[in-house]
Amino acid sequence: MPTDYRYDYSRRDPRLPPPVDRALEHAPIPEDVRLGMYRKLQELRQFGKRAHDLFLQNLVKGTTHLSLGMEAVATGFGAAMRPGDYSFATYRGHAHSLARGVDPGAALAELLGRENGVLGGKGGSMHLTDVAKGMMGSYAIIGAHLCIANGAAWSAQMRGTEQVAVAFFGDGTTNIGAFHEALNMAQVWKLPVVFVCENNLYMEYTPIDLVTAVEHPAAGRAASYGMEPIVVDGNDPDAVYLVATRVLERARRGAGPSLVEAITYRSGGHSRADPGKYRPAAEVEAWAGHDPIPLYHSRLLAVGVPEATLGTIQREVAEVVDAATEFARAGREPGEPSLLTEVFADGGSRWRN
Amino acid sequence: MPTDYRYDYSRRDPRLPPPVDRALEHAPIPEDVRLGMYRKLQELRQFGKRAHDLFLQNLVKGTTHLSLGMEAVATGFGAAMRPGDYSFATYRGHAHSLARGVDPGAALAELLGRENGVLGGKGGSMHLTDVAKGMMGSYAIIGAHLCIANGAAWSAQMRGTEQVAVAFFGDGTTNIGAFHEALNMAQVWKLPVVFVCENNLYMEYTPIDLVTAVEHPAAGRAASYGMEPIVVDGNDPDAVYLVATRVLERARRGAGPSLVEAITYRSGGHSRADPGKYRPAAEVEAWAGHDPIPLYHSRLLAVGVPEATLGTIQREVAEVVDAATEFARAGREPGEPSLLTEVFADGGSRWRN
Amino acid sequence: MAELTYREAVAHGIAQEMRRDPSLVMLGEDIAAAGGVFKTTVGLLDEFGPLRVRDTPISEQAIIGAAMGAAMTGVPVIAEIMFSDFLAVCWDMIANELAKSRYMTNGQVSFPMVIRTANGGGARFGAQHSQSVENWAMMIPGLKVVAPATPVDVVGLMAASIRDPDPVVFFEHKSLMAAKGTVPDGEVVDRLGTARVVKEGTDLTIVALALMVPRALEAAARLDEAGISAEVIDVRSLVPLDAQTILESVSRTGRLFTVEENPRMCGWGAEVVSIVDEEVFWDLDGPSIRITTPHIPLPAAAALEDMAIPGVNRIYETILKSVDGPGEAR
Amino acid sequence: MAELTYREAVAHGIAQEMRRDPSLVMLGEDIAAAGGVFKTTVGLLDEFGPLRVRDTPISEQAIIGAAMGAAMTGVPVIAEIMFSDFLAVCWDMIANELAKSRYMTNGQVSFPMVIRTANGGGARFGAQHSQSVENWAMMIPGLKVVAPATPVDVVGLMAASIRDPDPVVFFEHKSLMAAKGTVPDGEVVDRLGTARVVKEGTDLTIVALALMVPRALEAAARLDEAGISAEVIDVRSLVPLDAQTILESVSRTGRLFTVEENPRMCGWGAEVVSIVDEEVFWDLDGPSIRITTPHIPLPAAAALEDMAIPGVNRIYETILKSVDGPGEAR
Ligand SMILES: Cc1ncc(C[n+]2csc(CCOP(=O)(O)OP(=O)(O)O)c2C)c(N)n1
Ligand SMILES: Cc1ncc(C[n+]2csc(CCOP(=O)(O)OP(=O)(O)O)c2C)c(N)n1
Ligand SMILES: [Mg+2]
Ligand SMILES: [Mg+2]
Repeated sequence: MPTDYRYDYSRRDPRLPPPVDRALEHAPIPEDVRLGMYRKLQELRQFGKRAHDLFLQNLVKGTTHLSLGMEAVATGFGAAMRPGDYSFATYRGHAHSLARGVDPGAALAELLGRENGVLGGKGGSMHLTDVAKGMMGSYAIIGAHLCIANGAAWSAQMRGTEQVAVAFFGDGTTNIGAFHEALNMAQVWKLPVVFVCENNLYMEYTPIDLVTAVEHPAAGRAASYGMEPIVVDGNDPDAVYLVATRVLERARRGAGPSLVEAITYRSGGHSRADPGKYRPAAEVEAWAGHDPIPLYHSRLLAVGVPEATLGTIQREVAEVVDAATEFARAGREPGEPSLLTEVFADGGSRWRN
Repeated sequence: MPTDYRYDYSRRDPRLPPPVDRALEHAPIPEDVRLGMYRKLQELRQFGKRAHDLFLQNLVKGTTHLSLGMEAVATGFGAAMRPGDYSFATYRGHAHSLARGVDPGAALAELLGRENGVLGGKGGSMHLTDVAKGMMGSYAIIGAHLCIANGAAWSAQMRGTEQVAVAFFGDGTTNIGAFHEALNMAQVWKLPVVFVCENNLYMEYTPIDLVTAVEHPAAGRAASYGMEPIVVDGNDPDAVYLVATRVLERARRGAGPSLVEAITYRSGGHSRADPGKYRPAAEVEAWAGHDPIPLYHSRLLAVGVPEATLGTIQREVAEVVDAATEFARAGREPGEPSLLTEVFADGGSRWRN
Repeated sequence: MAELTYREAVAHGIAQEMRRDPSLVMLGEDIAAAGGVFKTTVGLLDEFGPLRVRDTPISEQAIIGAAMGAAMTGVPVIAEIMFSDFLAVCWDMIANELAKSRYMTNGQVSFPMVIRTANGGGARFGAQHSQSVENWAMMIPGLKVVAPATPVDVVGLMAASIRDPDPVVFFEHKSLMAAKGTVPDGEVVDRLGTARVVKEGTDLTIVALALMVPRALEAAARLDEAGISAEVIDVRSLVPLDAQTILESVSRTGRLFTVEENPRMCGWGAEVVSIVDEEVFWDLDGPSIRITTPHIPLPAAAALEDMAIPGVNRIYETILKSVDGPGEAR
Repeated sequence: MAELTYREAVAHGIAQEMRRDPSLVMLGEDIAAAGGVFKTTVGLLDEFGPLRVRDTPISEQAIIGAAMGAAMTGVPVIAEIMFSDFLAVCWDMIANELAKSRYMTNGQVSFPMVIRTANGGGARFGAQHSQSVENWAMMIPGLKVVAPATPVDVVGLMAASIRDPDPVVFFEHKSLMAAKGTVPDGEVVDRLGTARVVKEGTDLTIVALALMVPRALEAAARLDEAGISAEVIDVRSLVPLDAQTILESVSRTGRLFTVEENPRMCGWGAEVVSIVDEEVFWDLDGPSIRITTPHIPLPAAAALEDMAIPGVNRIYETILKSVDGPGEAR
């Protein structure tokens, strides 16, 4: 039986990006916030590219999942969140970590499996965590962290702190059971939690629409949980920032959870050295034309930021990422002692006397 | 801290049954089908009461979950299904088993843990199964069987047999992850499967509305799976039969899955000797006035069936249930040999040489 | 001193700790208004109110996730999973997330939480509501595992589990719910990782857990009559494991028998045998014997279930045969 | 005779069976168009088409359920769970439904299905993508459990698993994917429940599984040089377990060493030790020793992961020390 052409996913009709919303030029976003977002975008992009290079140099072992092309979601939310808020991410968690202020050097060192990594090398690329920064963890098995984010939100609710928990996840994650359980409980308990689906159109190598009963994997399910269906251009930092501000405020004042679907696209592969060939060339190309960095660059020029300011930011970030790389490469391999630490809260791993 | 009155669930506002739909008197349902449904209703009711008596006599050990008051759902679907169709039920599976023609004696013997039980005593009250009758099992852990029903439907689709799989489950089951996974996959694969939620307003001892984000635990989620929201009076056999006929036909012709929410009520407790005291008295009373048996009795009289015909059916069923009881009580306790059989397909349980 | 049932001891132990620590909360299906399907949480809603004792939807993954997220942000939690069989429904949350997150984050997160669950057979509930799954938890690094056999141990080990900064899976045995015992007045706090010699003996050591403890004791009494002096150890806590108490006893008696309710393969007793074998082999006077449920799902019928789970007779006969057996003669 | 990698052997074995049985189907995440994330199913979509080789949503419970429902209605199925760690996400389906339904229904339903999954460490994926969880499956009555170490065993045991009328959990080791070996032309069909003596020896017996087999062999070669003759057994199938081959070997050599990739507690090796202890105790010349990953989650960093998982050196040193040790002197 010859394979139906539809199973060569690269030959399907391309799914195109939305047009840039020019009206956002007039959005009420202070310039310092915008410049901060531009800096963050640059940091996430340059960090991601560096991680990719180091992977190709075989310095990042195992696997790594980059957010190249998807940086605006982490950026917009990162800018809207408060320091005490909680972030929960997937294996694709570098951008979300940096967006909360995790040190790029410690993050890169973790990818390299070094002792000076943010997890001492024990967690690796898929598990970046920095509790001091509100980055409560990157979880590599689909679904669980939505439930855990609920718990952090429940705790904030009980402690009356106005903290909000935000869980980031992919389109593919909307089809796992834990998604359903988490969203229902969040609404029933009116938890201060925001669920952010980064819909990059692919669940690994499979187009999301081929495995999902509705067009919008997240927004199309919002009504099941008494939530508003929210779809946003995930490549536009301003658009994301505005939505983030709104849903965070809602959560903070006790009005309950929200579900946001941010449409975006990976410019690279799913992980490691995946060339992403299962995607139509026209699609990859169209989304390259909707990349958040040139998009936001133009936006800032349009609202009057001088080109030179942006150039300076780019160069400053480049220095930061170079320094981070130095820091990471200079780290030692973790040694025997740390192997058996931190299984239990006494610091060790003793399971018997 | 004194407990909020809302946590004495028996003091909440009662949730009332829908009015009887008198128009259904004119539904195009042949009289023999109606008389068959009346007989089945009687069988399910009398069987349920007998099981309850035997439980109180300590002859049914462990636990048992009855469908008293809820018989019209199993009856309506049972009448609409074809012999080759597949049924999948929960621990509350007696009615669904009998509705597919499982022998009441073998079912009762199983409840009594006897060798002549339909499972030889190995499964017990929560696991009634009779593959020869299309009763593909009763599953006691919430959620799983919706996924398994998909598989039977997938198999029918591949084999091109026009069989349909029907999964029955409670309102509480709509909040578990497997529900979500099953419904999504069913729609994506256009499986000939029907999901039937028996919404009896309670998840065990907790009112379903207190733990569910939407008013209709099933129908309120249908849109998430590209399905039509269907709510039916689950205490009216004709209403259930009509809906069942429609969704089964839809599945059979390849148009895909459906989700039906049948509103009903347990007249008794959740399991064992639960008196169901967590429910408002007015609610219990109102639903007693909407019991499927008097409802259908009146319906049949209204459409011209003589009282005597119904009386005869009742008595015939009473004899069947008495004979079933005799059969069950006469069964022997299963013996040592059967303990170690049927773990594996060779009939035994050897896990080593 | 009060005489409590095992079931009452659960609520008693929880109440003691909720009074002590006002931040301690609990959640689970039907635990609040209904007091739990095993009536182990009766009275807690009334005393501590609906914000600290919460009914949940049937969403075990969400339950464990809520507990984890709260615990890692400073709120200690008791989560109930109604039957231990249902741990399977949220096994990813427990085995992959809860157990591993501290290690993966190099100690950045802590989970002061207890997962309580009704475990074990004897209630004629059939294969999906009767399992003894202590080994499921024991095999996952990062979890602590407790299974008390008496009311006083329920209270003391519950307190210890709640005060422990690590996640503890706390197995309450369904067939012990009605068992009675005295519990001292005032605060009762025990220690995890301590086994108890519940009967001293010199000829052989029986290691048992939960429901198997009273059965082992009864078998030991009959062995006494037969002139065989059996020591009986109640393991109480599988992780941390009090290996010293077991090793010391077996070194002295020279023989080990485990009594396990779980189906045989990879039960906790296998681990105990392998530790004993590795560490005190030269003190052994004969093979270590495991008395377990056969490697089958549990049947529902009373007659069958009673044959499956180790009973006093089987324990007694197995031991008697083994110490009289041809091995010894050699 | 063809030289195949372990990874190619998977597709080769499946293709052999899909050609034989036109009703056999498979499903899983990214198995069709992408050929699997480990490239173990490359070419199957092209040969057998999208109706027999299906990509699924990320819905592991629905995947196992679909396989179960199809299998019980006469369609044999191969289901892939991408990483064995994810078995936890659908553990209820596997441990409570799939494994128990035949028994509970007294044999009314059969599940001719295979759950394939990538297992084990060494790939620096960290704690949630690296576990060796053969014991998770072994401890559940009703499941069969297979873990091949070589390409030819992948093909032969895959065929045997597919033809077996019971559910088989088939563990494919991530760190063996690139290993090469010859596979005979024509149909290759092996038998479940047969271990293989991969190296004969007289002084002691090493029992190993999957990735631990080549390491045990290498350690045994070094022991040979040190004048110690080790027999190495590749268990291949944990359920059914070829206890005879193990017992016969240990009876002959007098010493047992298990090499397990799993964290220590309740590993398959504990079960093997307990069987050996119970049945051939009097033939033992010293303690049985288990060489395992410590009881910790697996770390991601290469340096740490290599310390955690038993390597040739650790196997060699442990055995050397143990056979020279004070015990022997006694
Ligand atoms: C429960 C589970 N199943 C499968 C996987 C393997 N897996 C890792 S990433 C991925 C695709 C996820 O897609 P999506 O949620 O869209 O996130 P994206 O990678 O696109 O950001 C899959 C299937 C997993 N990690 N967890
Ligand atoms: C996964 C799981 N969690 C909890 C239970 C315990 N339990 C048995 S019945 C029940 C309530 C089910 O409510 P619903 O789905 O409405 O069905 P009903 O009993 O009302 O028919 C619960 C919580 C279970 N069997 N499985
Ligand atoms: Mg995606
Ligand atoms: Mg209900």
